[in-house]
Amino acid sequence: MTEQKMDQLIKNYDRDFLLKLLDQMVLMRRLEEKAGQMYGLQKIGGFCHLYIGQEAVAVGSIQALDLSRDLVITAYRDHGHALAVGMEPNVIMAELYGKATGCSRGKGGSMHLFDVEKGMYGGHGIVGSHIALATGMAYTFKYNKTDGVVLCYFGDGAIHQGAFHESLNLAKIWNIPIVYICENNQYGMGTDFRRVSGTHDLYRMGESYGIPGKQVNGMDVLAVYEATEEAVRQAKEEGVPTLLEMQTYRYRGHSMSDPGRYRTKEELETYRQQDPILYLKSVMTAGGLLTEDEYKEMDKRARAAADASAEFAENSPEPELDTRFEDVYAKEAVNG
Amino acid sequence: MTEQKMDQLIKNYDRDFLLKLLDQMVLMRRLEEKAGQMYGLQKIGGFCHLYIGQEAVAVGSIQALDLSRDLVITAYRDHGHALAVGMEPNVIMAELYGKATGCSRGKGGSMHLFDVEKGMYGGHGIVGSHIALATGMAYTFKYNKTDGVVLCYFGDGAIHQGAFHESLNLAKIWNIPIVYICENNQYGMGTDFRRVSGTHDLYRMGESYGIPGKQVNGMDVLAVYEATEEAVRQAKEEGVPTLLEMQTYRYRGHSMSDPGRYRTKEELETYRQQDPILYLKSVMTAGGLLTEDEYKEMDKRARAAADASAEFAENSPEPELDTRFEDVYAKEAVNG
Amino acid sequence: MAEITYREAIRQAIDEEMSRDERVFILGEEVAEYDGAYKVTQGLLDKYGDRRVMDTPISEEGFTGFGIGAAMAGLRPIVEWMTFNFSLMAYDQVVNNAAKMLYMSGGQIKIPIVFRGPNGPAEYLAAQHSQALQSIYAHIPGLKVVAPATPYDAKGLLKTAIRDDNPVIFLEAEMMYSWKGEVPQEEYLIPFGQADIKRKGTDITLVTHAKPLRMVLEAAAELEKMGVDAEVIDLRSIRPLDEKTIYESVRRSNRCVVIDESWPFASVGSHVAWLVSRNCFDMLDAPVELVSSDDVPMPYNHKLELAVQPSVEKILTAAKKVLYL
Amino acid sequence: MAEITYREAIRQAIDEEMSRDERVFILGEEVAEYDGAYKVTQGLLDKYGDRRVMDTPISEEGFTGFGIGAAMAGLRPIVEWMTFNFSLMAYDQVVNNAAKMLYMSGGQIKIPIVFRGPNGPAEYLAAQHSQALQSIYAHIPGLKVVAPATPYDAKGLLKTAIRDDNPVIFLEAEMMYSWKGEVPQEEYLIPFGQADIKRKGTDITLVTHAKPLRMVLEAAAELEKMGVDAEVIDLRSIRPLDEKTIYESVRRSNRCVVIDESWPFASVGSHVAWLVSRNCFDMLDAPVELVSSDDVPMPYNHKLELAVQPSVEKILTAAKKVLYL
Ligand SMILES: Cc1ncc(C[n+]2csc(CCOP(=O)(O)OP(=O)(O)O)c2C)c(N)n1
Ligand SMILES: Cc1ncc(C[n+]2csc(CCOP(=O)(O)OP(=O)(O)O)c2C)c(N)n1
Ligand SMILES: [Mg+2]
Ligand SMILES: [Mg+2]
Repeated sequence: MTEQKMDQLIKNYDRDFLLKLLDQMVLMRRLEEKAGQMYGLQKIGGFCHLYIGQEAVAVGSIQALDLSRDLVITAYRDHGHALAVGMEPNVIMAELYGKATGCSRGKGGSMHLFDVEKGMYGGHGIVGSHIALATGMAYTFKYNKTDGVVLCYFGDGAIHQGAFHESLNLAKIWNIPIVYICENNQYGMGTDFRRVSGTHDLYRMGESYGIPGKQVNGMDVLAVYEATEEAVRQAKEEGVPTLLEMQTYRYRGHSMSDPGRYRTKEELETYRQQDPILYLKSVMTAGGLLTEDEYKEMDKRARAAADASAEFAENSPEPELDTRFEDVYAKEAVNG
Repeated sequence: MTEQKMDQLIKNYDRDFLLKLLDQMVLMRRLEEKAGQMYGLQKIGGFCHLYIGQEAVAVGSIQALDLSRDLVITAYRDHGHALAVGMEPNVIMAELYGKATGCSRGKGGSMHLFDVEKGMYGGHGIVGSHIALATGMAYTFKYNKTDGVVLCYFGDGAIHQGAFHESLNLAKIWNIPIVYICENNQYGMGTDFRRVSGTHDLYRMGESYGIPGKQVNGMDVLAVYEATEEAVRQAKEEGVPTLLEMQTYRYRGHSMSDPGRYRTKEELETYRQQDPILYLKSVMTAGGLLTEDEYKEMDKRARAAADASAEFAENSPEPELDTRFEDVYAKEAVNG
Repeated sequence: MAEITYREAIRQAIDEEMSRDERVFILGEEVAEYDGAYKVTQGLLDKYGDRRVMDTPISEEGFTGFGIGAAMAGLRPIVEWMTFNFSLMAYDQVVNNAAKMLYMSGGQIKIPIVFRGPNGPAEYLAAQHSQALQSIYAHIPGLKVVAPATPYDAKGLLKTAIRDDNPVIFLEAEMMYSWKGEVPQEEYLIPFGQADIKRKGTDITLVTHAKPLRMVLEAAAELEKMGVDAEVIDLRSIRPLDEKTIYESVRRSNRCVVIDESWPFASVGSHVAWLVSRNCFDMLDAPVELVSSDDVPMPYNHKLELAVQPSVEKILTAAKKVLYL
Repeated sequence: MAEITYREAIRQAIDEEMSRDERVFILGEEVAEYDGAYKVTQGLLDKYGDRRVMDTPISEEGFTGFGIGAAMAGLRPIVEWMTFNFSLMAYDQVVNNAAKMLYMSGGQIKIPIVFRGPNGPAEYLAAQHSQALQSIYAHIPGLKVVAPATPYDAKGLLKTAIRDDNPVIFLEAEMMYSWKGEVPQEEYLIPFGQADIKRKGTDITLVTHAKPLRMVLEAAAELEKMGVDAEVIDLRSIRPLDEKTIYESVRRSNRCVVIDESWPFASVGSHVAWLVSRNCFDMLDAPVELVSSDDVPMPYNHKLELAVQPSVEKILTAAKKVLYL
C-alpha cells in the first residue's frame, strides 16, 4: 500500500462509508465462523457452504445498490449476500437451524435465504439455473419503466451451464439492466476452474454476445465497489448488461464435508495474506481512519451478534409439523 | 467471375471432382423438388424441411471427409446431408413416405434420416440438442486413438441453445476432433437471426472458449470445401475444434406450411442470383469444363432419379403394424 | 352463442387478460412477428407491442427461467412453448424453480406464470415431436396442470390460469386448434379442480382429459347403440384433480375405463385408475381398465402412429371388457 | 461372504466392467481427481487414467449428451450425475435422444449407456436437492430403470446395466452408500425384470423398491409381533417390471401395500398399485394402499423432512388398514 493510494482512499470515501464496509465483512466472518462451529455441534445439517474469504465481493458490490428497489440473487453460498442486504443475523442463523423464526420459516435452510422486503431473492441450489431467473427479474424494471438493477452472483463453476449463455444473449438483445457477477474463487467444488474452462479469462465469456466484461480484484472491497458502481450505472442508464469476474478465494471447504485435498496449504496461505478484512483494516489504520481498539470493538460487536444469533436460533421453536403442507400453493383465491 | 479466378479453379481441381460436386447438388435439388411435389399430393406429411438453396454447404463440406471413417450429424433439414454421404435417393424418398423400405424403416421420416454404414448419424429434431451428441461421437476417435472427425451441422437458430455452448467448451478442454458448421440461412423459422442474437457474426461465438471461427460464403461450394478441409485437418492433426459459419439461404419456407411473410421477394431474388448450382455451373462452363448439353444430361439423370425414387417409395410396402413394437429396446441378450 | 375455434378461444383469453392486467405479457418463439407457429397469438403484437409480446431466441431453458424470474419480481408472464416436446429443455426451470420457489422461500415468492402450448401427438412428426407429456408435470407438487378439450373450457380455464398466483401448466393440442365450439360473449372463468360431465350416463364411467375426449364421446355413442348408457367425465384440470365427481359417477355405474393418450407407465391415466380402484373398491363390478398409448416412442408412419394411440375401437374393447360383454 | 458397503459394491461393478471392456468409461462432475462427490469412484482415475475417468465441467446437458453421442459411436459410457436432482437439466437429452434413438433410426443406433447417481431424499437439503425422481424416468419407453437397495443387488444389477445395449437409469441413494451387505467374491450378474422377495410371508404383500426397503422390512418385523406374516417384494428393476412375482404374491396374500418414496401423483408407486388392483381384482380382500412421500416439495427442517417421507409407522397404518385391523 503506497502513501499515494492511501491518500486517494481518504479523499474518495468518507470514514463512515469505509467503516460500514469493514463492519459488514467482520460480521459476516464471525457469523459464519459461528455457523461452522454450530455445524460441528450438529445444530446445523446439510451442506452449509461458507463464504469466508469472499466477503469483499458481496459487501463491495451490494454497497453500489439502492436497496429500496434494486435486487440481489445468488447461489447456495448465500450467507454473505443475505447479510449485505441487511438481513438480521438472527433470522439467518435461525434458518440454518431450520427454525420457524428463520427467514424462510425453516423450509429453505442455508442454501435458500430469502427476504423479499430487503431485495434478497435467494439462495438457489441448482448451479447456473438462477442466472435465467435473474435476467427475467431485471426485465421487470424495463417493463415497468422504473429505475433498478439486478446483481446476479454465481461461481466459476456455473459459467459452463447453458443457462448462463442463454441468459446473457437475452440480456443483450433486450437491453436488460443486470450485472452478472462471477465470483471466481478458483474452484468449483474440487475442480480448479482452469481444468474445465476453454478460456481462463472468465470475464471474456460475455464477448460472444457483445457483453462487456471486466476482471476485478475480489479481495479488495473498494475495487469491487467501484467496478460494480460503474456497471450498475451502465445498466440503469444505458440498459447495458455487464459481466464482472471477481477474483477471490474461499478459505473453507466447498461444503462442510470437503477435505480440500485439491489445493495446497501454501496456496491458501497466499490468499490469506490478501484477506479482504485485513486489507481494508490496514488501509484504514495506515490512513488514520481506524485504531486497533476501534477494530477490536467492532470485532467484539460482531462476535456478540453471532453468539446472539445462535442463542436466538437455539431458543426458537421448530416449525409445526403441519406447516409442511403450507406454501405449496399460493392462496387459491383468484386475484384481482 | 474473373478470368483469373476461373484459371485458378481449373488449376486447383480436376474436372471429375467438380462434376461430382455439381452432380450432387443437382440431384439434391431435383429430389427435393420432387419431395415438395409429392407433399402437395399428400404422399408425404409432417414438416418436410427442404434444403433448396443450401446445397453447396452439405456438398462442399462432406466432400472434405473420408467417409470410410468420418461421421456426419445434423438437424431435421437433413435430406441434403443424407445424399451427400451417398445414401440412395430411393431409401430417402421411401423414408419420407414412411415406407418399410425407408432408411429408418418408416419410423423416422423426413427429420430422422440415418445410415450408420455411410456415416450418417441423423437427422435430429430438437434444435441444438444434437450438438452435444456430435461432440461425444467425435470423442470416440480420440478415445480409440483412430483418425477421424465429425461434421456437426446446425442452424443460426440453434446457436442460442445452451447445448451449443456447453458442447464447445467440452470440445475445447478435451481437444476433440470436430467441426461445428453453423448453416446461417438468415432465418430460424420466421426469425431474422439478427433479431435474436447478441452478436451478428455468428462465427465469433466460439471465442469465449478459445475456439477459432470462420465466416464462409455458403453459396460457393468450393469455398465451403476449402474451409472445411482446413478445419478437418486441424481437427484431426491438432485436436483443434473449429466453428464455421456458412452464409447461405433457403429458398423455400421453413417447412411446408410456412407462408414466408417475414422476407421480401427482392431478398429471395438476390440470393437466387447467387444460386450455388448456377454458380458452379457458370464457372465450369466459362472454364470450358462443361457444356450446356452435358449439364442438361446431368439434370435429366437427376430428374429421372428423383422420379424413380418417388416410384420406388410409392410401390414400397407400408411397415407391418407390429413393427411399432420393434426397436424400442435393443436385443435383450447381455452382450459380450 | 358464437361458435369459435379452440385457437380463437385461447387467443381471446390471452387478449382479454392482457387488456385487463398490465402485468400480463407473453413470450416465446415466433409468438410476435410470425403470429405464433400455430397462429394462436395472431394480432397480439400489433395490439400490445413488443414490450408485452416478445419473440425469443430458441433458448427454452433461458426464456422459461426468464419468465419465472419476471414472475418472481411481480409480472404475470405467459410462456409459450412452441410445443411441449421442447419444454424438456426447460424442465429443470419448471420443476426446480417455478414449482418450489414459494415453498423454499417460506411463502415469500409467488410464481404467477402460465406455461402453455400444444402437447401430445399431431401427425407425421415422429418420436421427438409427438409426445403427451402431462404425466411428468402432473407428478410435481407446486404445479397446477390443466388440459381443456373444448373452446369453452379452454377460454375459461386459461383466464383462470392467468389470474392464478401459481405456476400453471396449460396443455393444448395442435390437432384441437381448429376444433369449434360455442363460447359466450360475456366474460366467464372456469375454476380449477372441477371435472365436467360431458355426457350423462349410468352404466359405465369413461374418464378422460384433453384431445381423446372426442373419441371417447364417439365411443359413448357407439355404446349407446349397443344399449349401454355411458357417462363421460372430462377432468379438465389434472392438478388439482376433482376426485369427487369421478367417484360419484363410478359409485353409480360401478364400472370405469380411463382414457389417456400418454404412455401408460406412471401416468395420469394409471394414477386415476388406481384412485378409482382404491376409493370405489366396494362398488366396482370389474377392474378399472386403462386405454393409453402403446408403450413405445411415436413412429412416423401414419398407420403406425394411429395404431399406437387410443382409438374408438380400443375404448370399446375396454368398455366391453369392463361390462363383461 | 465378504460384507461390503453399497458404495464399494457400485465401485467394484464399475471397476470390473472397465477392466473387462475397454469401451467402458465414466464421466461426471468430480468423478476423477476428487474421487467422486460421494467417493463412489475412488481410485478409478489412478487405475484407468483421464481418458476413461473424466472430470466434467458443471454442464449436465452437455456431458449427458456427450455420453449419448459416445454411445452412438460405439463406446459404453457411464454418466455419473452428482445427484439426480441435477439430471433435470439433461432431461431432454435422456428422453428425446437416448430413449428414442434406436426407434427413430429404425434400429440402427443402439445407446449402451448407464446414467447413475444418488436419487431421493438425503438430509437437511431442502426442495431442490432432495427428490425421488424415478417416476419421470420410468414413464419413458426406451429407457430401463433400476433401483437396487442392497450392495448385492447394486453390484449385480450395475454390471448388467453396463453390459446392456440400452440406456439404463440406475438409481442409488446417498443414505444407502454406507449400508453394508454380503457380496460374493466371484462374478455374478442380476438380470433386469426380476423382483426379489426379501421376506417370505403369506398374510400381506408389501411391494417396494430402493431405499424404503429397510423400513419396509422393519415394518414387517413389527407386523410379525402382531401375528401378521408379511411378504416383502423388492422390485429392484422398475422398467422392465416383474409383474408376475407381484401378482403371485398378492394372489396368495390377497392384500397389498405399495411403498414408494416418490410423490404420489403419476408415480411408480401408484402405477404398481393400479396394476395390482386390476390384475388381482378378484383376489383382493381390500383396496391396495400406497405409502408415498407427501405431495409437497421437501422442507429443510429435519422433523418436517422426516414427516413428509414414508415411515415404519405410516407403513404399519396402511398395512393395518388393508388387514382391517
Ligand atoms: C446443476 C447442478 N450441478 C451440480 C451441482 C452440485 N454442486 C453444487 S456446488 C458445485 C460447485 C459450484 O462451483 P462454483 O460455481 O464455482 O461455486 P462455488 O461453490 O465455488 O461458490 C457443484 C458441482 C448443483 N448444485 N447443481
Ligand atoms: C428445442 C426446440 N425448440 C423449437 C423447435 C421448433 N423449431 C424447429 S426448427 C426451428 C427453427 C430453427 O432454425 P435454424 O436453427 O436456423 O435452422 P433452419 O430451420 O434455418 O435450418 C424451430 C424453432 C425445435 N424443433 N426444437
Ligand atoms: Mg467456485
Ligand atoms: Mg436458419
